[in-house]
Amino acid sequence: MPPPPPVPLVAYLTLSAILFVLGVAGFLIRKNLITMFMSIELMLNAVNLSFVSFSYHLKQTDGHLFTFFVMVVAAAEAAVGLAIILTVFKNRATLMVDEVDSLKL
Amino acid sequence: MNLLDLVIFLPAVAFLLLLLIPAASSRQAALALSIVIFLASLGLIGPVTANPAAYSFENNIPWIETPNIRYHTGIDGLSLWLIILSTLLTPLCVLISWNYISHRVKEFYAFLLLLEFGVVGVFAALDLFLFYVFWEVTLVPMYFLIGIWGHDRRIYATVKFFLYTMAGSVLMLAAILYLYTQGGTFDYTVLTKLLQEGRINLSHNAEIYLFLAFFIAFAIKVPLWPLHTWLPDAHVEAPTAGSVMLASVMLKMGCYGIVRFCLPMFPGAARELAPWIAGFALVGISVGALVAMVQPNMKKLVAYSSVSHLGFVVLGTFAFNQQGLDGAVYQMLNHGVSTGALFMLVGFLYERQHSLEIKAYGGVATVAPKLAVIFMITTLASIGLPLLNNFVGEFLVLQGAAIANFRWAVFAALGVIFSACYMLWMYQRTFLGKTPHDVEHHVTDINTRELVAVAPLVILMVWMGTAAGGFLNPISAANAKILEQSKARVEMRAANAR
Amino acid sequence: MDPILFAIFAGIAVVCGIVMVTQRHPIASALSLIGVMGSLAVLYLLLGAEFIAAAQVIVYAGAIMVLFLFVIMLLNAGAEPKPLRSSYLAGFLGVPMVLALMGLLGYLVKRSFPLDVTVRFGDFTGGSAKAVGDALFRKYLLPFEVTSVLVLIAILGAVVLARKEMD
Amino acid sequence: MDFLLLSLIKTGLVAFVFLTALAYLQWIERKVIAHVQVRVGPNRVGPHGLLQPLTDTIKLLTKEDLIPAHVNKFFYLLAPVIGVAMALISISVIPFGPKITVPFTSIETYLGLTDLNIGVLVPLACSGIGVYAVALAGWSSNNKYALLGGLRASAQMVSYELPLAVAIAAPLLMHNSLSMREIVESQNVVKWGFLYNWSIFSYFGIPFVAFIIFLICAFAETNRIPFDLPEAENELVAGFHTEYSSMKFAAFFMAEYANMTTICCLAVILFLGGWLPPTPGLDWVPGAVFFASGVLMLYHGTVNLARARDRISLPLFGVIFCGIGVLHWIPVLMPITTPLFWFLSKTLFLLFLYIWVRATLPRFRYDQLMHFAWGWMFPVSIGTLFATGLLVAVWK
Amino acid sequence: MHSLHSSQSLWLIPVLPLLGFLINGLLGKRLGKGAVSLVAVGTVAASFAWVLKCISALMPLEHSHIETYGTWIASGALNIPVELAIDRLTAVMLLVVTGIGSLIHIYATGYMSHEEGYERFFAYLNLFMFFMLTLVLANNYLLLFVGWEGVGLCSYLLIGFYYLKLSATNAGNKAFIVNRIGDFGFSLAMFLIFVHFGSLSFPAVFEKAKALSPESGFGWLTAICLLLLVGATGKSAQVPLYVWLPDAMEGPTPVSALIHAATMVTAGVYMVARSAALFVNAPIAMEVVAYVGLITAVLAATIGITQFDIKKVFAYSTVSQLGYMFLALGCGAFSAGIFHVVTHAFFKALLFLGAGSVIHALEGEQDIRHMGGLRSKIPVTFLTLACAWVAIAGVPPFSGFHSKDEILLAAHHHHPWMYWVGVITAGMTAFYVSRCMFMTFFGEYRGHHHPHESPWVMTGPLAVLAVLSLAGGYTHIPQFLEPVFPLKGGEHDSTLVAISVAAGLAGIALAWFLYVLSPETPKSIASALGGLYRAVYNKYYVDEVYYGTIVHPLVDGSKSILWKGLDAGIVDGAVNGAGTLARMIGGITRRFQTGNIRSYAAWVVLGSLLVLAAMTAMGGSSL
Repeated sequence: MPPPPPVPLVAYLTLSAILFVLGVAGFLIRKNLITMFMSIELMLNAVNLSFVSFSYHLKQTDGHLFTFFVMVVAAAEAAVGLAIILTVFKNRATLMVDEVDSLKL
Repeated sequence: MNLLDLVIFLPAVAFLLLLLIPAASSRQAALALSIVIFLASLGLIGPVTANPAAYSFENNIPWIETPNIRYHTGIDGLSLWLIILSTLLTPLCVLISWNYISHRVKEFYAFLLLLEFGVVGVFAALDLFLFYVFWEVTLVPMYFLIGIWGHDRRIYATVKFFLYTMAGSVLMLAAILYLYTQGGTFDYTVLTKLLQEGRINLSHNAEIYLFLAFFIAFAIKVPLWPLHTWLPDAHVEAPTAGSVMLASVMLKMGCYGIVRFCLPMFPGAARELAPWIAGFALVGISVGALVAMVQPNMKKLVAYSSVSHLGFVVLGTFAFNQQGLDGAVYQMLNHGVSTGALFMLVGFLYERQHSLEIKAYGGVATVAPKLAVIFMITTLASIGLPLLNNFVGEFLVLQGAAIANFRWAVFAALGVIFSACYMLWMYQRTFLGKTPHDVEHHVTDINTRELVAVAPLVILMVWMGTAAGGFLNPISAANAKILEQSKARVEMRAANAR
Repeated sequence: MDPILFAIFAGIAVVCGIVMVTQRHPIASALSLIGVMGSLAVLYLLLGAEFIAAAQVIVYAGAIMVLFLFVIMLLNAGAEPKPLRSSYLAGFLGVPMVLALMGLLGYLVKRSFPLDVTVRFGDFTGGSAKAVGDALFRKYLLPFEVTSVLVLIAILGAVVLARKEMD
Repeated sequence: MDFLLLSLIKTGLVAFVFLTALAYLQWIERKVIAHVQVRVGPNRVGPHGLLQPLTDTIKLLTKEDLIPAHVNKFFYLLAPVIGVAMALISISVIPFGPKITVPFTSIETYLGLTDLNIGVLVPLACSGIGVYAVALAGWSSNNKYALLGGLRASAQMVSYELPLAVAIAAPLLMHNSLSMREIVESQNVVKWGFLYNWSIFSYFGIPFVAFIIFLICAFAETNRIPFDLPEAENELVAGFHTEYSSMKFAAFFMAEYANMTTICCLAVILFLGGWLPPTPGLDWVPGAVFFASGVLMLYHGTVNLARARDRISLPLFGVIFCGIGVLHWIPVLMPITTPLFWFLSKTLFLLFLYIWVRATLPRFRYDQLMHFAWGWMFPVSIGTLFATGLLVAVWK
Repeated sequence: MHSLHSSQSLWLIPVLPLLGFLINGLLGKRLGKGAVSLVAVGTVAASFAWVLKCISALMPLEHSHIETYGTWIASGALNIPVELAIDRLTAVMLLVVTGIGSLIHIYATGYMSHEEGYERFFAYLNLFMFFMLTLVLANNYLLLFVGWEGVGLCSYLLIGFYYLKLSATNAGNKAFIVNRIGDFGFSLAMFLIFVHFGSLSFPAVFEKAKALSPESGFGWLTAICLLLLVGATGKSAQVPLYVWLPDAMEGPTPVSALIHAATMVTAGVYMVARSAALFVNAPIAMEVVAYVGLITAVLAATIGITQFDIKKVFAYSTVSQLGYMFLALGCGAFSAGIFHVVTHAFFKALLFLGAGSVIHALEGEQDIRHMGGLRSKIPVTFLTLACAWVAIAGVPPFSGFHSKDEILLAAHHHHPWMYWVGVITAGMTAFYVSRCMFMTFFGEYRGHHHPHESPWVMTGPLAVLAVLSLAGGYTHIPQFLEPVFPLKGGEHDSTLVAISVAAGLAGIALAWFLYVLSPETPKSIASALGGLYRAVYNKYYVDEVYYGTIVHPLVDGSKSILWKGLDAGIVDGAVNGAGTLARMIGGITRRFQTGNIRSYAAWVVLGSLLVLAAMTAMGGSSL
């Protein structure tokens, strides 16, 4: 059995682009704050994939580090962001972003 | 780490300490800390006066690698007294706020010390970026000092103060960055050298614009007429200590900046624009004094008098001679001492009667003789009576102006007449005459704490008025260098032009 | 092996991504996102990023998404209601915009790399925990410390916000 | 031999042994608790109830697969799958022994399915994903007890995962690797002439603190008593798996025991020297233990018979055990059997500890539980990590 | 000009009173009246003694004796040492200031004995002595200016001594501010001096000035001199800045005697005389000085005739006499001017102190219409006042005759018409002083107090001053001052002397006729003159004109135009306008900020799309 042709780097990057655009689309389409938040995470993941691919391509570890930092920051962001979402929900009893359009109650 | 760094960073440390300790003891702690800082700063005097034209306590280490920002500090005769004045006034401000500030006490003193940190840094910074950082640092505590502990219209006043100053400092930042693109460094000493040796070759217009960018930032802070309208509002709304720090120290930052940066770096533009600037200064002197004459509010009156007095500083600076510049710098200190004292005294009155309107007073001398005497001395200092501090400065400024252009001296001297009018009228209406019942009921004589707070300034008024040499000689030496630098540059450009 | 694994997990990732975006229920979205993350972890392994792959699973899937799930459950968030009227913005601007973005990104990626730049499993060994750790604690020490401070702040922020929420 | 084939064989072997062991773990648990409580325990099916696990399995497999009407079907079904999958995946990175040559062949292989250089992270990752099983089960059941149980479980697992991970970091620091095999190899040093350098024996016993933390967190991580709040019967019926029955319930059940086992293996590898014996020169011990127990059974089955029905089983087992003991003494097999013996015995001891604790300790209150995690475990684990790091830095 | 003599510690002369000021000012309240008076009088007397000692030690004092005590201000070429100098001019002034000062201090201990703020009064008075002595001793313009401003300050403080009275504090402010206007001129003159001479030191400046030839037109030297004159008119109450002096009578009477008659107001004369070297080379300025003096003399004399307040009469008299001195200076007779300073100090101090004694006797009554017939009731006061009367009226051989005579001769020498105007003024002077004397001491007593003679501490100084007033003409001041001001070779014309004496006697006679013989006549004359009389009585409405043309426009203009209009309206309006503009722009752009996150996101996506498109189009981003 001949080995199948190797995967081009472009494939990884295209996958990354697709996921990113999906994230963007999710952010635009969804109305639920949490889902929108998750869309952001999806975008971050897509970017991470790019980082790792480039890291592979350039044979440098640095891309991994960036990914790592993105993860840590995403964790921090999730902690604060979700706390904010909790507070928002507490105050307005809704998660629909269209109803949360003013800073004052 | 030398003594200067200690003096710069002790306030910052004190600021953090104050945030940590309980509010109940923050007054005592702030007082103790600020006195320690003051005592430490006294150690600066010896080495600097020994060699006032060069920078003492110089410290030059990289702060940020790219862009090349350095922690470059150092003081010469020009900045020495301004730093001492700042460190002296801080404990005094702590004292005068002892009972005046009753809510958020801890934060108040913390901000006061943060302000001291910024101010001392401004006077010590020799790196333009560092200077800018400190310059902005001062803005924050003052914003809160006025915004939190001010009077009724404090929000309007703070916003106005903040926006005005920001507008100027942004211009300055742009100019600093432009200089960086030209010289590859933010270091003031290096930049000056490069400019002098013509290694940074600014076109005529570029120099004018750069000068204006710096100058407008400083002129707003001075404040030079017609950029002064934030000052009366800020003063009227600020708490006493805020007013004192604002008038005595923060305004000096502008004047200092002009002398330190505008003159040596852009001497050509400075000379070219000097007639205009002197014109504004003269208008400021007269208009400030005349407007002060008709103010019904004491603090506003003193604020406008500041506009007038600081006009002298600018005028002296742009006379481009030794006397004018010496007088200008000396006048900065004088204004710090005497106007600071005036604000303190007005604050004392306010604490008693809870009004800043002159109308609300009268005959205070009868019920508060000591206060009246001190107020009188301060008034006299403010109107430039010989043997008190302001006279020396005013005399030198006017002399310098007369050498530069006799007409300037004529108009400026008119301001001296008006200053007597408004100060004496205020004194008369406040302290003299029969004592109304409510004044008699509310106003008591100055107490020991207040006396301790204001006495150093009164002593300084007499000291600086009589033994001017000790203060003036270091300034004079530093100024001589600045003048020489700027003169050399102008001559070189002229030679190049030929 | 590589192309097959890639095809499988890329497929999973895309499908999960689409599901995540299209599902109305947040739990479904969250689960799909976990699917994306899991398959990405495998792709990371293929790219020689072992440590990142593990971290992806532990941190993203194991911690962050749990938090999401937890919040969704706590708030008992239901499915999004169907929009009463469809947004013009979404219709006339959103869809073309997203498509254009996709097209542009794809084009740029294509233009930047020729197809013969390929990925072979095992060609790159710089993704081990040791290599990453070395870089993290030598070259990227300062960012690491800064990030740790950031995380500390985030924790404090979350605690403060949550406390406010309690009273 | 082909790598793939070898892997398949090993996987099959491990899966069989592991799943069986899981089933019998349940039996052991019931038996031990029974004896602790001075009961007899299961003893109807087979001798000493040895066939009880088999019957239980058959019963669960054949039971009607009931899906309540009000559940969210997809997630309801997905949850146990995730749970059991994650529980089983972890075992793949656990090494049971050193590199061996398969007897009578020239095939060299490791005892253990695979070795990753991030091996330690895999069980962590799996337990992280395992949370979803609990959470989803609780949520998709659409039952308030289930939801509460799921929430409790996920919060608890997330909370205890933190000190657990930090506690793991201590031995990782000491051994400077994430690969389990390397960790065990690095413990393969004889100290003071008589002691293998197990992690818990080094650095003034500070790793022992980490070990204790690890154990406690492991209890919480697997929702075992005294941390079994998510399934506290008197509060929440059966917690997140209230609505589950038949095979789906069995899956959760299996996941729990698989997790227990894995985590015990992990503890053994990280802290207790893996397959290493306590001191050198104990190679005769495994055989002796088995042989002695075989002899003891024979004695009880023949000479000193306690119960009539043991007449057949005890001698039978006695013979088998003696046989196993003899196997351990066969030199060709010794490189395989001895490490396996030490590894399994240590693991079994820890599992026994689990059961012992379950039989002894009462349950926490939920707020105490969380406070214990964040207020005690977390700081102590961080402190331990610091201390270890400091010591490592000073020593190396 | 190196001194041949060793240091005389000249600094003690001003510092002794300063010591008194410090002791009384800081500790006065605790000391008690006795100690306060002891300190106050003692320090001034000690200063007087020290002056005598110095002068006797330095005689014949042909050259100026200079002592330097370090540098006060140094800035580039500008170097202001603390330098005191004494020459014959200074010596005369010192003797007058400390001598009369001592007498008045003694007098004041009696006069002020029942007043509130006793220690404050003496502290101020001592401070005044300090500044006055500094002024006289200064060896450069700036130090002179220190004294100049200082005496102005003390004058302000002492005029406003009764600070509960609005009129007193107003008068104080007026004095200070009007003086400030004068100082404005003086300081500008100083600046010009430095610009052109490069120094402010008297010897250096005069040395260079002497080398100059007289200016033919209006040059910078003339400008300097005129500016100095502006200063002098302020301090010495000359036209047009004399308006503060009559109001200054709100102060206690010893103050009027010391400051506003004998010493401070003559500072202008001293300063002009001191700057003689400059003035002689600026003929136009000299001319102006003479005119100013003459106009002041006449104007003040006419006003003096109509006043009824005894102190106001003497105040206008002072203004008028100061005018005489300026006339002398303007005519180049500097020594005559100084001579008149001395004699005027004697008799005017005496007049004021006598008036004070009268007021003291009448418990504060100052209106001469409510006096009369006091001759017998307070005889010592009357007798001593009479000495001053004959002295000021120019009756030979008393002091006023001698000095006035010198001045008139010089005026005749300069411009004969000036002499005639001077003579008329002399007549008027004799008239109004006599009027005052007659209304006070002759006729019937018209008041309702019970006059009583003053204590000896008050009458004693009166007696000493009386002797001086009578004999002061024989001090030969002009001859004494010859090393400083060379005597002018004007021949002594006895006709001119006779005319002036006759004028004086005529004035006395007219007053005797009008106020003793037919007391009803003045009223009819006044009503006959009508508007002119009212104008003179109201001081030619000068105050009103000043207020109307300068003060009110300035204040109102400041308020309505500069403050409300320029400052609050235009400048601040521009600032607030900028704010409003920003707000408006914000109001428009705010519409993009719907608060809906998804719309923001759409904008972000659109933006990044554009950036990407641009990148693509520019062919960048290849890795």
